[in-house]
Amino acid sequence: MNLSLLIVLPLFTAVIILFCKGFKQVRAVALAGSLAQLAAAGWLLMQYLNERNAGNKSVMLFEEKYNWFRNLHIDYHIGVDGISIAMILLTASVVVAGILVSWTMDKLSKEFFFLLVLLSMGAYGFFISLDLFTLFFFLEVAVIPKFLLIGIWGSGKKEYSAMKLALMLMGGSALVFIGLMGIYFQTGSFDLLQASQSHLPVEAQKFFFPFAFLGFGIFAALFPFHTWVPDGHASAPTAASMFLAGISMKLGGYGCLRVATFLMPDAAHQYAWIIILLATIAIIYGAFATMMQTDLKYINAYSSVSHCGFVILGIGMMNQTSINGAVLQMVSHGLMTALFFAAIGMIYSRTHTRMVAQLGGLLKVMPFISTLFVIAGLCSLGLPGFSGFIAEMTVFMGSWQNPDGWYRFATILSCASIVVTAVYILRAAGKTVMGPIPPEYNSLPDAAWNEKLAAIVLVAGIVLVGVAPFLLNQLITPGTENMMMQIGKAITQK
Amino acid sequence: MANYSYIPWIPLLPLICFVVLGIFGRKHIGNASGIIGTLSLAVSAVLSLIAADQYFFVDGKLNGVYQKITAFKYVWLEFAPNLSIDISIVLDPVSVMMLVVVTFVSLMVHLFSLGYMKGEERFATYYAFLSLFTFSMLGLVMAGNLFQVYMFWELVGVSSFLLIGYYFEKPSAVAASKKAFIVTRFADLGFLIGILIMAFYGKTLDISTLIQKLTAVQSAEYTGMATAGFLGVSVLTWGLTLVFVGGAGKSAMFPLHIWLPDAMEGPTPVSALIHAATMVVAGVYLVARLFPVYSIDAAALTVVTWTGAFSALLAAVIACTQTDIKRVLAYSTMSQIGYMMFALGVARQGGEEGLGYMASMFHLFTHAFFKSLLFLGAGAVIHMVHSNEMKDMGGLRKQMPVTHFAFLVGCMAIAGVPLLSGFFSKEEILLAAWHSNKLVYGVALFTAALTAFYMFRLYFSIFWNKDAQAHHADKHGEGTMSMKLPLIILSILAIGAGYIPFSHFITSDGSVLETHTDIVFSVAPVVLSLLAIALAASLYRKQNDKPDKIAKAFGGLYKAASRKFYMDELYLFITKKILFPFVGQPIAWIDRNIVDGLMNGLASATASVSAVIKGLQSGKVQAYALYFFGGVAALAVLFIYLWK
Amino acid sequence: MNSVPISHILFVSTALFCIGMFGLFTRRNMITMLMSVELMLNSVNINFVAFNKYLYPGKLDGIFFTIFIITIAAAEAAVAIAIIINLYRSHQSIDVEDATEMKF
Amino acid sequence: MVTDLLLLLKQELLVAVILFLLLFLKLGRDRSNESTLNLVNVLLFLNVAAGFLGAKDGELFSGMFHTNALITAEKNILNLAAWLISLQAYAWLRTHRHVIEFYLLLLGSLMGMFFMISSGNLLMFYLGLEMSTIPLAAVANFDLEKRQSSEAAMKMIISSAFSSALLLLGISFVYGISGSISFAEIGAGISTEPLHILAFLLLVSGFAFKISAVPFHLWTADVYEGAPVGVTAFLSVVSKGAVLFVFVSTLYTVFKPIAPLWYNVLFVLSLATIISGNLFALRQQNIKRFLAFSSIAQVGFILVGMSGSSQAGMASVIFFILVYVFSNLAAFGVVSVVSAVAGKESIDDYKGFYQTNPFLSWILTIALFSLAGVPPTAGFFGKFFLLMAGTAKGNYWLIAIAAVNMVVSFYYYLRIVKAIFMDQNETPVAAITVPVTVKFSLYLCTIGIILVGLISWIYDTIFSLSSGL
Repeated sequence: MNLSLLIVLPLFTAVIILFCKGFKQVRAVALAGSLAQLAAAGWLLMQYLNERNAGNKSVMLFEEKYNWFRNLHIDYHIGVDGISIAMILLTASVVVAGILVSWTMDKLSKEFFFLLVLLSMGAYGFFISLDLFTLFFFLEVAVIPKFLLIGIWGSGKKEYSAMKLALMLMGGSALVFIGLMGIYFQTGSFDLLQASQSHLPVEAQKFFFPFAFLGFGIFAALFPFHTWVPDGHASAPTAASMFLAGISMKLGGYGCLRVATFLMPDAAHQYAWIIILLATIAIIYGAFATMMQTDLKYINAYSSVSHCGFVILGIGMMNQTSINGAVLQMVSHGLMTALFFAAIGMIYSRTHTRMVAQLGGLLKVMPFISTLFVIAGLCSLGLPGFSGFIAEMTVFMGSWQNPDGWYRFATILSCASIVVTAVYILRAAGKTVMGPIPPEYNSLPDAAWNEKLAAIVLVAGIVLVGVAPFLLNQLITPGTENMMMQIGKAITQK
Repeated sequence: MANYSYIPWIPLLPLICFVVLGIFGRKHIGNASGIIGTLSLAVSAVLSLIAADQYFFVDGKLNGVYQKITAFKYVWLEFAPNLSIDISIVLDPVSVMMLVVVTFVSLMVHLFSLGYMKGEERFATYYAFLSLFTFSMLGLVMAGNLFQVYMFWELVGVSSFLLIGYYFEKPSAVAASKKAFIVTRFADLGFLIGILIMAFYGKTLDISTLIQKLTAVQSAEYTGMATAGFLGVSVLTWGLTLVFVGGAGKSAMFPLHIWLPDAMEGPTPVSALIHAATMVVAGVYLVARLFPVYSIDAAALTVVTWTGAFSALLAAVIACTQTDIKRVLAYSTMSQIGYMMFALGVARQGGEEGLGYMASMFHLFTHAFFKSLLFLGAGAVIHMVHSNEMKDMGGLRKQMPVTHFAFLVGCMAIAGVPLLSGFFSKEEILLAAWHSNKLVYGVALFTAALTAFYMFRLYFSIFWNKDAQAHHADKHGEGTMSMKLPLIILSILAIGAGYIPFSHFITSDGSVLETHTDIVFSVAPVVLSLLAIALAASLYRKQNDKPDKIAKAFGGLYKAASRKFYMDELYLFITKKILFPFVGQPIAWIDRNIVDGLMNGLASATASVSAVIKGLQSGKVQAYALYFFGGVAALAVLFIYLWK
Repeated sequence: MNSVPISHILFVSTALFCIGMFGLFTRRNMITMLMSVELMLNSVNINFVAFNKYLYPGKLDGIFFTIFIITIAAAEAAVAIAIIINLYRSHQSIDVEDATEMKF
Repeated sequence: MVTDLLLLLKQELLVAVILFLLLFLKLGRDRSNESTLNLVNVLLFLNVAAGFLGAKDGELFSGMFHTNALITAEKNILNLAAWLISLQAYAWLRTHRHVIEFYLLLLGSLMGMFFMISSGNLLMFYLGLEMSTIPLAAVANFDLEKRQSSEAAMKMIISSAFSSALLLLGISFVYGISGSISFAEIGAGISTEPLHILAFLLLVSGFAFKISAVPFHLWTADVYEGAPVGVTAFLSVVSKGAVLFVFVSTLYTVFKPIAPLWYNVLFVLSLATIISGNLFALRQQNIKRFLAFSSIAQVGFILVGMSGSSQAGMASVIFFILVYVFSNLAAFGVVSVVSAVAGKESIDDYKGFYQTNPFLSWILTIALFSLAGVPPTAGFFGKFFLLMAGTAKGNYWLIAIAAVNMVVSFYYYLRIVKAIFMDQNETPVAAITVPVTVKFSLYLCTIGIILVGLISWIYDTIFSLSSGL
């Protein structure tokens, strides 16, 4: 199929939104657009599976390549493999959910939905581009909408958070930029596949890998550059939080994998211990920090730090299984955390507080929302049947395959985090949805149709991945295998 | 291989039931959901009976040895070539036995709940959770893959969490459910790492393959695990011990038992199902599944033995001092599971050595019936009295004859009174202990006596002690037929289950093991039990002050025991006083102030620098000209003299 | 005539330039500052003429340049004085120190 | 011969014709400002359009004046910028007494720039430079009754006089060294002896003064703040652009022999410029002054690109100037309207701006994003290409510092966006009715901002015109 559709659709939607009259039209258009994206993503999946079943073994499918800036060897080059498709599906579903959740956002609705759609466009573009320039282009496209979404529609100390987020992410992309420059001038092209073929000299890799990896790492909340996550998520409006945690943190993980590790495997292998160290710190530290939070959004934000640590850990361990796990974790965390934020948003919109201490017994008055909350919680503490379990176990299994004693230690620590996770999730759930209900909440309504729909989209994803992981696994495995061929070379040379 | 294609329906029916009730139950189905749940479970109970019949009597045996039959297998999540989570259904004597036990007890509980839970607001939800639990438990017992075990392990954990927290508006219930989940989760961490070790060295997650590989002594995997060591202990021992830790958590072995008593916050039928008959024996079951592997590693088995023995004793002692009837039962459960554990611990693979294994399974089987019977009886009592405390009871035998009879049967069975089921299984255990380790035997014997004592203390103080008070004359009397029926059925089983020639069906190596109960041996335990019962009778049959005197006499010990030897306080201290203030809060603080402070510091530093240098822009045009010239001069110096 | 070596002339021009620059840096009166600039320009003129006369007598580039410099200096001075007058209207002073409203 | 002359001098002659027309207008009976302004805008548009017709390479006056496709393109860019500025000045000038004088001075300076760009020797270059500077000083004073305006003009004329004195000293040295003032010949004689370096540095300081590179930038902020917005726009875009064109071509052709030297000079200058530009921009309260410092930082980035000293280097510089014309003029356009109508020039006045003026807010926001270099605006492409060209030398630390500074620059651009969209304000600037011409120019700028980057043939054509070392 024509991949550019994934960029054109949101763009088109955004333009129409600009010419819409009134709040109802705007949201209708936005929803229609997002559904179209979802449909396109689904269709893409079908096409992809057909191609693969037809025995198409090429690394990337549906490639398109046009010269863009001839003299600088910058092309418009797009294509997908299983990993990108998984990410695209994730994005599409989160976008639909996000727009549904913000169905009643009537403050500056036109701008709001415009920015949401723009953000989604950035994500799609990022995931499908095979040219580092376009990749970087879309990476940055996605930053500004976040800034405005948080700053305008946010709550709390929103300006501060928005500024912090924008600056840290821009810092990240500045580092990425240097990495890209290095790759470009070492391999003479921005083309990802070409660059992966022409093997960078190890010295150059050792210089540029940290830039690229840290740069993307900031997007993926790599310790100690994760501090934009709590503030940003906490201040953002619900949909924006969902997009931030569900999509844009994945840009980072994807970049770490697809650009940094894939193109500079030798350096990645040499620096693996640092990556793993940081990831383990993030996991444990994030978990404990979460345990101390009192604001639901902060709880989820810090737990995101901890969970994205698994992604980094999986990448750092550098074997087939662990990288599979990293990708699975990205998808899983995307869906799960989006659901979590959606639930929190629904609760907040009714009770007007996110403080755990002030909530209680919501299961009595809003069973649906509370169930969502519990589902999200259980998924995040890795309950079988939900996606979280699959992803984390794959990461653990993969990490354990790494015979080095210290890596074993790191793995054990990371495993220990599942206990801490259980602690904070249950504390939050126990206080929020269970226990005696404060009288003032006794007459609160349960979820409205749009909220239910949004939730169902996400829960469906979570459960599908959790109950039939083999589907997703088969989808991503060819991609990861192809990466492992690169990385494996590097490792065996040592 | 014979046709077992209907087997998957046994777990699937409850699952479907859960989904349907969970989604539509509350709004659309309502009170009918109880019936639906019960019926669907009845079907799977029947199916499992058929399966048992087919397996044990038709085609389970292959030249005299019961085979493992894989009824269903699907590669669910492939980590790496031949390292994958398979969803599989494996039939072997143990799993079939568990199949029957689970479905049957669960059925009884479903039935009982029809009356017990009548009029609850979240009636449908309750049945949904029950179905979920049944499904998970069935998946657990039939699992053929270590990781599959872990998955369903977690699932039973969560369904127990949900059911304990069923009365979610009671803070105590919420706390108990959290405690149960977190403590078991902590244990599961051990299990998980154990699995990782096993998988890495055994190069497989499939249980039977793993057993094959590791029991073949010259195999690369075995030598690998036996030789590779950590902290001077072989990896094999580490793996097995860690797996056992998981089991200990679920089976409430010391020191991970603290969640079990609190779990009694859940509805009593739930306690009967989950915290007496099925889930809590999962640990025993797990060890039994991996028994061939355990049996080649003495160290791990020693751990199992002593954990079991100590838990049995400790629980029994505590049980003597509790006043909440459900807690007494909870501790007795813990104690009985301790029995099963050390029975496994003293056993070895194959032949006479395998007696303990058989005994343990046997006890598991009988215990399931009489313990659930006891719980349901207690449930009936509580249903009537609306209290768990002994002091609110007494003299109930008139009002509730059926319950009285059932409870008595249960007590006698667990106390090991001859000719009841408990007697036979316990005898086997004691025998096994006697053959392998006299000290364990002593502990077991003493515990048996204690068991008899506290059970009859319970019995007498419920049904005799004082005379009936007025408030007991409750309108809904002893409860509906649906509550009495299970009691009766279970009583029959509690009596009869012992006469099954268990050793013909379930042994460590699948071949028949001839057992003989010699009277001489069983004299000691029986006499002790009877004495204990007599003592209990003398103390509690009529109201008197002897118990308090005795309590005084024991003094500190009694107090410590009644406070459960301060285990809860210890845990609370570790979490609330050490973990939160000394790990959690510092990290949270560091994150806000140091890590984040760095980021903000960068910004403010830049700002201050710009404030410092603002003087350059003095607004005096002459100064500008001066700087201009200075710039030229500086560049000239730099490039003419310094930077050639 | 030729007895004067070029170095002398260059010395003069350099001195002139420095004097001009010194004046520009130190004098407060804008008109004086303007004059100082003129001094600097003239020193450059001397340079041009000297180079032309001594080193490259063949062509007249230097001389021409000088003429243009003089012209432009005049224009510059005209505009500058106009501006200064206008500034005097608003500030009632032509002290450069008084015209430092905009800074930092 | 005559046709040659006409063709080669086409753009200069056009400007001259307009100048004369305006003179006659001035002498003739006075007419309403509106009609005059409309007429001028039409004329300027014709001027822009005509610039694209019938270009021809060649030289005149024995090499003093030369022109080629690249130079024509550069002049077109300047024409375009001048036209846009005049469109935007509408709001300010329609009430002004001396409209025509304003244009006389402005166009005079523009013509000076044209000659400077086409200059084939130092004399012509000097003439063009002065001819472009002196009228600007006068026009900086165009708000005759404003104290700040005249202060700005004074600072500008004195500083520029001083700088041209140093420049002339440098020229005289060059003349002394090489015995010639034509670019073609002085290149041969120049080497890295101390005197040569000094002469070169003096020349560079002349350029650096005009493009306001640190430490020769100090006049910039004050003048930008004091001068009328239209003039500020002209200063920051047109005159800066013109000098940059000359600077890059001079370095790449005339001073080719000492390329290693001027690479280091550019290295130092660019770092100093970026850093101090950013540091000062951080703390500004007046939006014009803020834009002044931001433009200084931009120049720093341009110098980075220039240091690439390859064909891509020159192309990226010229491309960025084009981008910069659109971005900066969009920003100045909004600022000028606001200051002309509401008389507000402080950043705090922009708080809650979006509530009352969504259109202007969006334009300003897009412009700022383009200046900050956020995709999909052209600014992103411009910055990317500049840094890319700079990296070609393999000096990654330079790029690293530049990239970090991009983050800093982000902060202050976003600060204004924050003020516009997020900050609460009881009394935001009242809703402004934007004159149609201004609106038109703003639309043009926005379209430019969005399309110039995405449509690659623009860059490709510039690339094909430009040349490396």
